[in-house]
Amino acid sequence: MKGYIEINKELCKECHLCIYACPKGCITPAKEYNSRGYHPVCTAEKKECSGCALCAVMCPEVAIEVYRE
Amino acid sequence: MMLKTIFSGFGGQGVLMMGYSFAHSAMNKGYHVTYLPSYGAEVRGGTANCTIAVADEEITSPVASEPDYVVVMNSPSLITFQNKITCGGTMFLNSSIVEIRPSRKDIKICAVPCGDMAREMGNIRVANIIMMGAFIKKTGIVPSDVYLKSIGTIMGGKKKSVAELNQKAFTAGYDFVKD
Amino acid sequence: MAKKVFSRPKCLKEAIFHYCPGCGHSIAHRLVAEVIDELGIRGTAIGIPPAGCAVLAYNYLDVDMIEAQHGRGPAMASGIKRMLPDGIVFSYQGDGDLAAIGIAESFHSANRGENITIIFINNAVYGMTGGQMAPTTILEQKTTTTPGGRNKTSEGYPVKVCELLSSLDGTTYIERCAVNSPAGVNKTKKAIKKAFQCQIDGLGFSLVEILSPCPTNWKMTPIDSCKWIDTTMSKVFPLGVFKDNTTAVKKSREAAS
Amino acid sequence: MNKVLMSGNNIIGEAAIRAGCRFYAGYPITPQNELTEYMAEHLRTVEGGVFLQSESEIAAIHMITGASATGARVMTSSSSPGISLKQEGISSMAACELPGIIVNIMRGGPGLGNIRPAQGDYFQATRGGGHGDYRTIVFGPATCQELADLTMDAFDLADKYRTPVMILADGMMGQMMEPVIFKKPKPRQYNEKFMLRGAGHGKSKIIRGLILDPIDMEEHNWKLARKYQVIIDHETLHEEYKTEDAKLVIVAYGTSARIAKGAIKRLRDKGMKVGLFRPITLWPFPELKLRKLAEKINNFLVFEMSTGQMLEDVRLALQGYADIGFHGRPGGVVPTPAELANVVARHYEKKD
Repeated sequence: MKGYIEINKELCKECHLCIYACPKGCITPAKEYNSRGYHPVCTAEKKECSGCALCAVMCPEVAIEVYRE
Repeated sequence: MMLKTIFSGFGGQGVLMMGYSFAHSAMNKGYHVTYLPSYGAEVRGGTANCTIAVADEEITSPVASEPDYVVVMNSPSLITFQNKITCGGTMFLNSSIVEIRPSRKDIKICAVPCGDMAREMGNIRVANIIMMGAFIKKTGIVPSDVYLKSIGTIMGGKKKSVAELNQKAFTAGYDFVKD
Repeated sequence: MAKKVFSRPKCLKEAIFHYCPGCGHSIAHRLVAEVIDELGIRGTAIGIPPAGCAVLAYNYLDVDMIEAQHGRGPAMASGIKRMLPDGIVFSYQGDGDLAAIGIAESFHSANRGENITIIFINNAVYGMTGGQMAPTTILEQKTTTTPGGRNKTSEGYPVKVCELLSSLDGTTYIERCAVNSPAGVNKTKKAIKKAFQCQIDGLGFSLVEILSPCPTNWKMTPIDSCKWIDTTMSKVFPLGVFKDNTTAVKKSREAAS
Repeated sequence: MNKVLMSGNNIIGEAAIRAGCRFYAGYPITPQNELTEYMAEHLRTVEGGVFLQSESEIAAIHMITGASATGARVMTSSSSPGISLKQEGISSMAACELPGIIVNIMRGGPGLGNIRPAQGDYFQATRGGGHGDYRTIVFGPATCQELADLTMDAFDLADKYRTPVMILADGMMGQMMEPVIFKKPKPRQYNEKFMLRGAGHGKSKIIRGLILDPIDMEEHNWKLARKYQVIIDHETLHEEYKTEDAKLVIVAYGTSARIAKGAIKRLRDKGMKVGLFRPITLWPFPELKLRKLAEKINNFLVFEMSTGQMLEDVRLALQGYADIGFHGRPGGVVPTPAELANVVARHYEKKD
């Protein structure tokens, strides 16, 4: 199963619960700030997302949308 | 005209019923009327009393500090109210169980052995209606037919035998006292 | 062609939550919204937010809402539901709201078996006022009003709401869950859905207690907060279904009719 | 319609149900228990009627708030200590602009006080009672007939202004029976847009009193204040009794006003020209009408079954242009007309 996620960086508050939830380590902190002063998360390169949606289930800000192919 | 009456006795003697039926009949006669029960923490039995004011004008205070009539159905009530009654007023007392008499000489006394009379009729519970017969005749505020009609309304759905007993009890009390 | 498998529920307004990073309220709000969407009850739902961090829940949930004074949600819900039996009435409450100031209202609405749903957020602390002791604060837990840790001899014991209310004959469905892991979140959603379904079916009082992280007042990272629920909090407040009379009530209804 | 002989507590209940009250919540407290019991007995026989015995007075006021939000006509009742507990909810109803009737059958206070008739809750009732900038309309009925009429009117006013209305009576009014005739209630006028009944397919509604932005909160306060001004301008009620030729006017409300009338009859029999000014709405207080009276009379005596609460409103109304005496019997004492007549006579002769 393959998939991908879209992160709304403006909503992210840097709680990192998605990083904690992702079984494959697909999500990492970003270096830049968003407009509300948080370092949002972003998808890590070269990692394979299965579209399991565990990150989105955990995300308090509803900042993640999940797609499956 | 403004007449105030206190009905008092043991709880269970039907003193609130006496007051209510009198107030009801006075209302039907077209008078202004107030009925004020004594109230307190709930205790079964004990003494009960209520105050009825009847007038041909607006009634201001429903409280009777100097009642024109006092109906006492037991001895404690006599002790409580004997000094309140207005000069020249009348005390109705249930002489079947009230053995003492007020020491005052400026009031009239109407003694009715309503307890004994009720027992003779076979139902102690109509003692209050017998007393009301005497009260209605002596005071003349409400005609007897108006009072009996009120009793009928209040008793409403009760059995015919009860209505007949009430009628009989009332008449006995009414005939007991002289004009 | 990729298929969207997770997106924002319709019943959740396009507003950014005012909650702290990693707060369990946000997750619980989303779950309530998802359940309302899935059960199709948006048009008949009436929600009651608490006093506390979630007082602004009406900024997020797109259903009719009426604010209650602190702790009075269940009384208000009772009044609404009695006059509007076809409405789906829920009260969203925190631990101070439900188990301290509003314990009488919660207890008696449960005891009357009001056909309402309560979403109860237990984060073992008073969040909005800055981290004071809650009735659900666990022993030895440090808060701003128990700086040496909650002491059983002076502050008493944490109140166990599910255990307490499930002992009442009036309650129908009571479950305690936690939103500290994806599995826990999914379980919580199922519980919320079951609680609302209980109300829709007219089966009586339902309550879902949610152990919910408060990283700010616990002075932990969000991830550590989630772990603390596993290692410590859920030992005091064990998870599980405390009461499920839905089938029994249904059967007795059918037998009666 | 026929005259019926009923107690004040029962009259309020009957008038409320006739006016369309369909939700009542309350908690027993003497001397208003008969009202709670009346609602329990009679609300179940009307279509859509709900009676709830609450776990506390606090719960009761919030239950009726919830029911009011759905658009039902609602009422709760209590006596002094219980009304103190209800203040949280009354403040909330005023803030959320929800109609509802609160009946206070006053007893002696402060604290638990006693269960005799008293008028010590005037300040609490007329100053809002709870926290924040708000008022409630307060009726002070003096006869059982007025209890019946004003209870019905209270529902109409509560709807019209979307505000809680209080009926402030005392143990005497609650317990006393008098003949009454129930008038025909007016058809209800209350806009559905204020009712919370689920969003349906439309926009969701919010009813709230929490407004975090101080500028918005200020505007909400001024909006309420403007509403209260309209109430002051249009809904003030009072009665004047034998004031045309009066040299002294007693100011009293409720049970006190009845006693005052008794005193006035005695004084008039002795040739003393005494009248009565009786506020029927305690808030809004009929201050302009009272001030008008001071143009020709400058001797007033306030009589209350308290240590002097309405007295302050009378002082505000007369603004020092008249002499104001006071006689008070707090704590559950109901004085006789004769006692009051003696007090009034002293004031009368002092000025005469």
